[in-house]
Amino acid sequence: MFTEYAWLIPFVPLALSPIALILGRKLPKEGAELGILGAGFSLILALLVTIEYITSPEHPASISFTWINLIQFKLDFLIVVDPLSIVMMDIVGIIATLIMIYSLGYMHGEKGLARYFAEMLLFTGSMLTIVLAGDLLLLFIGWELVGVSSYLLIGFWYTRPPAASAAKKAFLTTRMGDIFMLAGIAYLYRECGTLKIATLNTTAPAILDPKLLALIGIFLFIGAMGKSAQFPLMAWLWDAMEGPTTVSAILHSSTMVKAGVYLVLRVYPIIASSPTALQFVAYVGAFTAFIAATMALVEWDIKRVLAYSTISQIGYMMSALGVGGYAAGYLHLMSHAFFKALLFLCAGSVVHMMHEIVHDPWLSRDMRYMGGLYRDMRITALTMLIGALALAGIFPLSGFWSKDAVIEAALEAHDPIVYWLLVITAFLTAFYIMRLWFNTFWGELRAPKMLKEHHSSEHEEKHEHVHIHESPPVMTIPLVILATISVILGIIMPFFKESFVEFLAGYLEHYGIHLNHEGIAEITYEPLWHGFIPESIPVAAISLLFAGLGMWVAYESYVTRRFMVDRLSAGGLGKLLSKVLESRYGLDGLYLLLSEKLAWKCISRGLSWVDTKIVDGIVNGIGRSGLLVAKISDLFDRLGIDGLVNAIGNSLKWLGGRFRRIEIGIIEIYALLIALGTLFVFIYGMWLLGYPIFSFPFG
Amino acid sequence: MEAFPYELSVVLWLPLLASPIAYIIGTASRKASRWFAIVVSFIDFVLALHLGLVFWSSGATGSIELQFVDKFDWIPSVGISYYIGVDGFSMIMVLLSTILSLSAVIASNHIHDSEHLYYALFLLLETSLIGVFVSFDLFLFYIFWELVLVPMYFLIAVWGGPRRKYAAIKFFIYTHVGSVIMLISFFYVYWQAIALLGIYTFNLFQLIKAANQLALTVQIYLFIALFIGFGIKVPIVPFHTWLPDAHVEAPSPISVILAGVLLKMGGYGILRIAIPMFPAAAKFLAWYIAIIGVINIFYAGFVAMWQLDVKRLIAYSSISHMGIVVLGSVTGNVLGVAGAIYMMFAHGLVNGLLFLLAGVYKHHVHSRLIPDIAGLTEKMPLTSAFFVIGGFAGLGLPGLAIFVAEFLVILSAISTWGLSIAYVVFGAVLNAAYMLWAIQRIVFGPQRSEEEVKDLCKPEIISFSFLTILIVLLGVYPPILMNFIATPATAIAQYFLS
Amino acid sequence: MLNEAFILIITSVILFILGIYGLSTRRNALKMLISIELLINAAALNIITFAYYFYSLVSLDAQIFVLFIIALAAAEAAIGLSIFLALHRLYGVPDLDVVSKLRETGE
Amino acid sequence: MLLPEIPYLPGIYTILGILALGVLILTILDRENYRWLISVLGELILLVTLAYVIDLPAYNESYIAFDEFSRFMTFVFIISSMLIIMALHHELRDVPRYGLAVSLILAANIGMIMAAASLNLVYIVVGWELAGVSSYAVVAVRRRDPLAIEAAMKFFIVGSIGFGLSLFGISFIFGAVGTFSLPDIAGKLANSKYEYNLLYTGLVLLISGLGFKMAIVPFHVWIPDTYDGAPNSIASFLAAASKSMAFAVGLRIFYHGLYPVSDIWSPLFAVLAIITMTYANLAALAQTKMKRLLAWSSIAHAGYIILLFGAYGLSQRLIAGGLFHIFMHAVMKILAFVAAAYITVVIGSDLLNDYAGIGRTQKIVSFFLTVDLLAMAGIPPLGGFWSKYLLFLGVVETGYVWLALIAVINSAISLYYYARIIKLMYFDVGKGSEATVAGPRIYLVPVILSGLLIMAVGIYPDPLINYLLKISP
Repeated sequence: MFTEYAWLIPFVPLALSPIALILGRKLPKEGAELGILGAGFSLILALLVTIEYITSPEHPASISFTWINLIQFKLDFLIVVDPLSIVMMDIVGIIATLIMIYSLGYMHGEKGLARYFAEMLLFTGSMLTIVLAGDLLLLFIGWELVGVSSYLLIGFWYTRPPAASAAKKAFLTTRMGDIFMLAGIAYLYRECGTLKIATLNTTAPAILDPKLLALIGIFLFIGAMGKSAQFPLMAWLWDAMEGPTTVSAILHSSTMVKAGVYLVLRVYPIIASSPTALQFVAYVGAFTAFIAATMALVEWDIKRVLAYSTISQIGYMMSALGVGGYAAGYLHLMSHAFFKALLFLCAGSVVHMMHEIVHDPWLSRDMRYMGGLYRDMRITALTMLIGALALAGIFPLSGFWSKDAVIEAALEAHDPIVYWLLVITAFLTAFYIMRLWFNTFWGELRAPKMLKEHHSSEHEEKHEHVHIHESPPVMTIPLVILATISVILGIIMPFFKESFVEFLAGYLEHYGIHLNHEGIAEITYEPLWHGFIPESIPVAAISLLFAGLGMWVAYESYVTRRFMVDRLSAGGLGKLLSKVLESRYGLDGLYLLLSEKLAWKCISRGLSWVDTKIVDGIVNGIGRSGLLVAKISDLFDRLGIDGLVNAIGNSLKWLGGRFRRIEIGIIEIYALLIALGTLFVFIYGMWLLGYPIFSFPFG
Repeated sequence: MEAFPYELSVVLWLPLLASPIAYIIGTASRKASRWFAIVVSFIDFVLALHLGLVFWSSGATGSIELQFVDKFDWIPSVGISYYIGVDGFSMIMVLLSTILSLSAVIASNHIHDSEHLYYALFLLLETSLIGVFVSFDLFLFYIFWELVLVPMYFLIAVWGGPRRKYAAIKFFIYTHVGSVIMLISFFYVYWQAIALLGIYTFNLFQLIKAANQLALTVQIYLFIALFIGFGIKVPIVPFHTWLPDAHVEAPSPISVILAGVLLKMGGYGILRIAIPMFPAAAKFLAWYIAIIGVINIFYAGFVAMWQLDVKRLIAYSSISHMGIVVLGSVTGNVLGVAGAIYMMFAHGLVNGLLFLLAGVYKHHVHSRLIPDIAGLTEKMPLTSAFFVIGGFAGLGLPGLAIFVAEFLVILSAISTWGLSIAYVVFGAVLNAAYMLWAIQRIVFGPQRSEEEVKDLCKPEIISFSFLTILIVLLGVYPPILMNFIATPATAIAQYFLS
Repeated sequence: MLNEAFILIITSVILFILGIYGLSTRRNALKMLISIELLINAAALNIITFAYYFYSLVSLDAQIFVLFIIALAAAEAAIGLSIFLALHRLYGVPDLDVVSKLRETGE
Repeated sequence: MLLPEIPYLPGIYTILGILALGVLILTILDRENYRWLISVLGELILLVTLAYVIDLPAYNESYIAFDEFSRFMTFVFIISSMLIIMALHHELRDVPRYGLAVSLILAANIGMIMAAASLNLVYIVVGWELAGVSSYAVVAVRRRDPLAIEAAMKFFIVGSIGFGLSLFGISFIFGAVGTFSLPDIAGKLANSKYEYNLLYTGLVLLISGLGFKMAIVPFHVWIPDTYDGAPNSIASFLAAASKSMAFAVGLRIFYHGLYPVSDIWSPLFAVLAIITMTYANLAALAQTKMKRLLAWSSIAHAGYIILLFGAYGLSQRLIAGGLFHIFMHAVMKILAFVAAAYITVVIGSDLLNDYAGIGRTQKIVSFFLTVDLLAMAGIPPLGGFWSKYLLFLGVVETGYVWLALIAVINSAISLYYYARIIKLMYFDVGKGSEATVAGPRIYLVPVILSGLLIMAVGIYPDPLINYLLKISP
């Protein structure tokens, strides 16, 4: 009974968004009510729909609405409730609601809260649209809308130039992916004549030739890459950290950036039917996972570290999907959503605290200024630890299971490249996340010392006596909830995995893709290179080993200081390496080169020069050589309008002048002229008729 | 609901009849003429709306027949008749003209120099614009087409910016040359019609019948002539240079009409006259025209990125959007044609809004250069909000009008030509790039506190919100427009199949 | 026969050319007037010649026409003179009463 | 017929008689203080004549025919004269013998009507010369004005040269065919009973002669000076009425008499037409005085109109268009000249640059002048456009597409010197801007009347076109 109202899930937040924008200011909490109301409503309805679906599954329930109707062609909106969508919508609903509540505390006292909540609602609605979309058109619409809401939210502090340019960068980079996706969609339409995903999933693999299929698959995946910040369309995500932390928590870690993964899950049958596409997905994912993790090693901005880890975790999911680990990918998405949101919110509460100390949005995110917060911010510290361990993949937290599933899938697919990349990444992950945690909560608060060193003295007295305190409950409660979810997920996952796999298997069966009990889809995947994989050793052991190793290195270097990793970067190769890493492999530079230098400075400037000088010039220049356009313009010009060339005008004037001079008004000259005229007519006519001019009629 | 007799004629002639009155009462009191003009264009809008509703409710949207036809001989001795009517396509264009005229006339509260003349000319302009869209006798069409130039020329040349005369003349010459070229091919067809049908007629449908019988080569030449004639209005690169100048110099309400309706005349002509007359040629040239459209999109997009003057920027953006119209109109399937038509309407609204905003900046900040108007978001929150909405509409954000058109056109272009035109999607990024960059420079960034700037005033808020609501509505619920478009679009697309 | 006709026609042509020549060379108004008379009368002579020698006066038209022409020439001369005299008076020729008298007759 | 038949004056003689009577009366009561009476009487006489013109049944003799053609031409003459007399009343206020001027105009009408109606060269020449003589005199009527006198002198000399030329030409034509009656000439030519060289010589001379009155390049030389010197209304009379007569005569002679040898004269006219319109339009671009510009534009229009002969062929639309354009040209020129007279009074100058800003101060006259200029440029939907359109249509119909094209290009060029005046009047600031004091109201009467006529014909030309389509000269 709820299922047919599923369309309300995205619709209500979308509808509330403009209301919040307009009426927000009037409300006591500046629109937060509406925000929580919208998200909460969606969550509740989503849960109801889920329960209804699980209890009485009619597969899959869909609601359709004709959006564009041209007699022969129809484009329909389709809302589908199926295993994919219900899981995702619950995740989104939960996190959205929690973060709306968290924002009450975190954003307290900010200017333009109404705008903030309106944009959050817009995001929630459009994200849910993506989730529930049953046709590519609707999905694309939601896709673009989350893009724009991310743009607006990153640029929430619109007076900060970095925020502004980060917002633009985010939008443009993702859009760069989107248009490939659009092309893919259009191509599917061209070939299959529909945009209904269910239909496409079945027909496209059947009727298209593999090359085209690979092309379309890759196009769609590039869209996913843009949204999910996969290499090379990844550079926007760490800049996106300019937005409020809540925004980073929901958009840029747990939900929006997962849209890419979700898209791949949605159109999996299409991608899976082409080995090339699968390879592409797998390798891009694995590679991204690795380099993002390496970037995180040297970063000091707490939020950016989390951003890198987000990228690299999504890399995990992508590669999992690439090698066929359908369930694994989805599981990792789910668990990651929660613990990453948790991590961000913790970071948020830390940053919130730090801001009171350093009074600077950027310094307050710098880990070099932190340290020793554990003493006064226990809840935050502990919850963050849970998140960190989950991320590091420590038994028995959720991250452990899902990550193992991913690596398991790589193992099953016998792809050493992916396998080793992921395993090494596991080590790196453990290291940088613990590095983050230790630097934040362990040891002494470094802020006063650093400020003395780096900044003028007038700061000092401000920071002397700030007493560090835990964030308000409205912020900590969501932390606790999320932490609990991560833990519980971790505990139940081994048992719950089986049924989850069946759940997905049931869904995938429609499209003729069989999912084995491990949740690995039976697809044809051939690795590029066959190398050594320790088949015999269980994956859990390996990953735990590497993760533990990473944590140990972190502990040694930041707690006991016995072994200083930073010393590596003191000189020689290490220095070079860290430079490379700090400059993020020069990706930002590349972007700058492409966007500003090439597109703007060269092409745009060049073309506008062409436009003003050449195109305009030609048209006016044609005039110079006497074509009608400019002849006329010249006449006007001569008649007093300045600007256009007046060659012809003058010549005409000259002619006119000549003609006029003849009229000097001496009568006998007239007579002469007349005589000549007559003579002319005479002779002309004679010539015309070919007559001898003197021939007398008579005698 | 029923349309009363000659209602369309009333809609057409009401502003013209009102224009001398506006002039006369304007000599008495300036305010009076302004209010009079507002009232008249409002009545006209209401009448047009009523027609639209009748059109909708009477199920005429399903039929290809003209509605509300007023037809009688005017000069039978040379086959000229007064023949006006509307199908879905014309209907929405009439609505667009009336809507934009209304908002433009409301927003011309900054015109203070000899207002009576201004409003008289404005009303004259409105009639001529409507006339272009409703007349199905090519001669009548041509008269209105030319009539548009006269008030437009004066409105730019008298109330324009510093280089107004140059701009006005440039506008006049370009479009005049275009219409002369157009007229020549009209007359050729007219002569052929005399030979083929044995009657003197300017009736569009008769002439189409005659023109279809012409040989392919002849058709191609004539089609090119018509295409240039209309294309200068559209405008197509490289005949576009009149547009930025005209826009920059014209007073903002006039730029609204210019971008909102005038450019549409070109697209309207291509879809209504050029393609139906010479379908074979259209089919033959479709690919090249598509390329021209793509060039429009990219070229104008890149040039727009470099502009510092908001109006210039918007002008180039509309050139780029018009490229989408051109592309869509020759894809030869319903989606494309419908997309093109939809784009005409949507673009009219969006660029109307943007130009009005540029006008606001001009009048409140006394500059249109981006550096000068940057960082006023806190001073003018509403203006900035509208600007952001308009900008996003311009870059084709889903949920706002233009997206629908863009999506349809890209869909149909790719489904017609496949990969060979797939790169057109990059246009979307380009649009986003210059729009967002403009927004970043104008709305975002550090705020200025020193000088006193006031935000929108009542009439502006009214007309802007009006446009915005329409934009959102059309973006969210296309059937409003599609019902009108579907049938004509199908008919036009048919010509490519034949 | 023909020779006479020929001579007469040549004569009238010569008269005509003289007229044109006079008009285009002489500055004196009266001489111009005379040249005009030459033109007109050349035509008259021509007509009557043709009528007499070629068509042997089958119809009276020719004679009537010639008479008309003479009358018209007179009228024309009169107008012309009056204009010239007005001109002379304006450009400072003394005896005004003569001018006015002539004008009187001119009407 | 409704009006009473006048004894002893059958057919067209009624009209001529009435006019002659008018001439007599006006000459008799030509007194300084009867100005109003004279004007009103003149108008009345013309009105009665007009009534008869409209009312008379078609009537045909061997040498004079009051058919639809001559009816229409007469109509044109009378209408123009009526309009002109209204302006004359004020413009000649300094002329003592005002009645003389009016009566001369009536006399000229007699001549013109005769010339337009006759089927016989004799009568044509007589009528023509009658009109010519009266117009010489009427130009000279302001006898204390050296300019006017000089203009008259030039007009006279050149006019009489033209008269002489055409007379000489007619004599040769007579020599070639041996008759003066046009139908007979046609008959003789049709079964080629004629002396070729004589005919040819005659034709050329005749064309040159007609060229003067029609103002064809290179026989146009007198036009600018004369129009410049003469009082505006008189100039408009020359441009409107006597020019129309020239075309009427041309139509009669060439369409009624000499059409069998059209292959000789139509190419001549074609080339003359091209030369005329191009030359005149280019020259007009450089003018600085309104009246001279109007003179040139009327030469250009003559160029369009002689497409009638240049593109001779079996096209009723050609004739209709030609007649239509003759009529329109008359009306437009009257409006322009009278408006110019008014503005000259207001700003005390005839220089175009002094027109600057007149549009703001003298609204009515500049509005109608604008309409008129647009009509002359051929902007739809105004009278001037339809006549041109029909004319060019006819030209294309007779197969001379290139001629039509040249004509179109020319009228495109012409737009720019007309537009220039409009621009001056409305956009620029100058002497005109201060000219706030209203000019003589009576000038506005012909201006408004002809302006309304132009607009009315423009909005609904169909009846007129249909009427013209039935006419054949």
